[in-house]
Amino acid sequence: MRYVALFIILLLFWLLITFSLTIENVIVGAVAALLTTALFGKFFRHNLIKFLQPQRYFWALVYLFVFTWECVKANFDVAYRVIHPAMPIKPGIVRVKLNLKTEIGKTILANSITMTPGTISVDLIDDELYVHWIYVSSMDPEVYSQKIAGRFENYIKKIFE
Amino acid sequence: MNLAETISLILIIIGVLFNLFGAIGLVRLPDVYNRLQSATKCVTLGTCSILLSLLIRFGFIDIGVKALIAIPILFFASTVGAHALARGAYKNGIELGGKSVKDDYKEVES
Amino acid sequence: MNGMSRIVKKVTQLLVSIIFMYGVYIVTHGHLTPGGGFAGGAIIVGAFALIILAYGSDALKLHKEEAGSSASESLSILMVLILAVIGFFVGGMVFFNNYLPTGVVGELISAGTVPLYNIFIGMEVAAALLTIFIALVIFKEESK
Amino acid sequence: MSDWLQILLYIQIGLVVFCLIRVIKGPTVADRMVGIDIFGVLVVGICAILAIQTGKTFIIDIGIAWIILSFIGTLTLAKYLSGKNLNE
Repeated sequence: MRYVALFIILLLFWLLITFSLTIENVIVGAVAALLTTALFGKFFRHNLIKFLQPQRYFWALVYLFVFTWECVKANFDVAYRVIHPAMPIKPGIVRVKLNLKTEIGKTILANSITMTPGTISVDLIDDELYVHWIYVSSMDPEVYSQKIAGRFENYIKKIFE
Repeated sequence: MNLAETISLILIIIGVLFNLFGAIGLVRLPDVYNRLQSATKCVTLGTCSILLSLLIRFGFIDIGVKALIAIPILFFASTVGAHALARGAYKNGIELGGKSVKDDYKEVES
Repeated sequence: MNGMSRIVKKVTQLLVSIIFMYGVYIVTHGHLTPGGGFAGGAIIVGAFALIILAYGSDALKLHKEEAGSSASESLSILMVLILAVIGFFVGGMVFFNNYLPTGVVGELISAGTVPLYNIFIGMEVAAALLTIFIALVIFKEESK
Repeated sequence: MSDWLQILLYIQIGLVVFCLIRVIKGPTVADRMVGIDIFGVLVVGICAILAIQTGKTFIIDIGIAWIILSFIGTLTLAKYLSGKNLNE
């Protein structure tokens, strides 16, 4: 089952990257995708039922816009701190508790946190994410958990769980 | 100079500007983790913006679609590289800079 | 815990097959775009190196893999030689003769034997670099 | 349009100097690694601007290959930095 899904994804990737629909191209792509599936199929471990539910794609689209907006805001924030002559930074490493269960959700959340304002994920141990923060604005775990992870957690819960 | 060319030129200017901020931060900020912060975020978003301008300039032909494919690969590669570098630097025993106020990761290490 | 952190492992699962596929694309389009056998082989070996880095060398069944990669390296360089010698006998007395029909310029299947050379050289380079990488890893293990 | 692109290309190439400053000056090994990592991403930007200037498709191919190889190199250096052998 998951081998078939990997084969379809790889064939789609091949067609996009070569961008031609001649019959030879499709045959060569199918052979290459078969080879790749035989070699690396056992490393593709995802739950595939979720691929077939259309509302997840809708939330993924919404999440894409929210994430892009946060990302642009993050960059202006960092640019301000870099350009400012006195460099208003107050760095530290804080511990954030996550409410997500699946592995892929935690990974996507950690990658998103790396791209948003002044935070970069250092390590993931069980349910706790260690985050390096460029400006520690509060010492209360509740407040900063909400501030760092709370914005994305609801969307990711709808997409991946 | 039509509309698509103008929009793509503006996107390239924004991208190069973000790259400039990231590079300045790479030189100015005090310790490894802060440098990683500024450099990764600004440079990745700037490069994504330049690649997106290719899609807008040429439309959905092979060159634009290839640039569109490059964006998610760049996103995953750059964020995971930054995460691995930060973790490796901490494991190597590089301390946080002098201005730091809080360190929760220390108790895990010891 | 074996290997690197869990984030790296999960992203490796997503990216490794795409990296391999991209290497195959560079190899098979070697006569149309820059690149070809050597560059594609270097990208293909990147996929295996990524798995060894993220999961540790137990994931690939190390000792068996070394014998396999060494054998496939020898086999593919032998195939290149056989292709060249066939060209020697088929048309004129020219080594590396291009005896297959050359198609239209710009098509995927064209240029006679050049794509076949590209594919076998790609296999050769990937197997050789993988052998070197695994040999370095094993050497580090034994020297401790 | 093309004059602007030429100027932006020169600025983007000039940014590489900042990375090299960090590679030369960096007090620790990790600083130098950050410089090399960012260097790789900047080169992808240079490839993209060249592609939009010339309109050739294959330059994007070079960019994607550069992303992949730079990613694997960064992971190798990070693993070396965290004090493990490469095979565990």
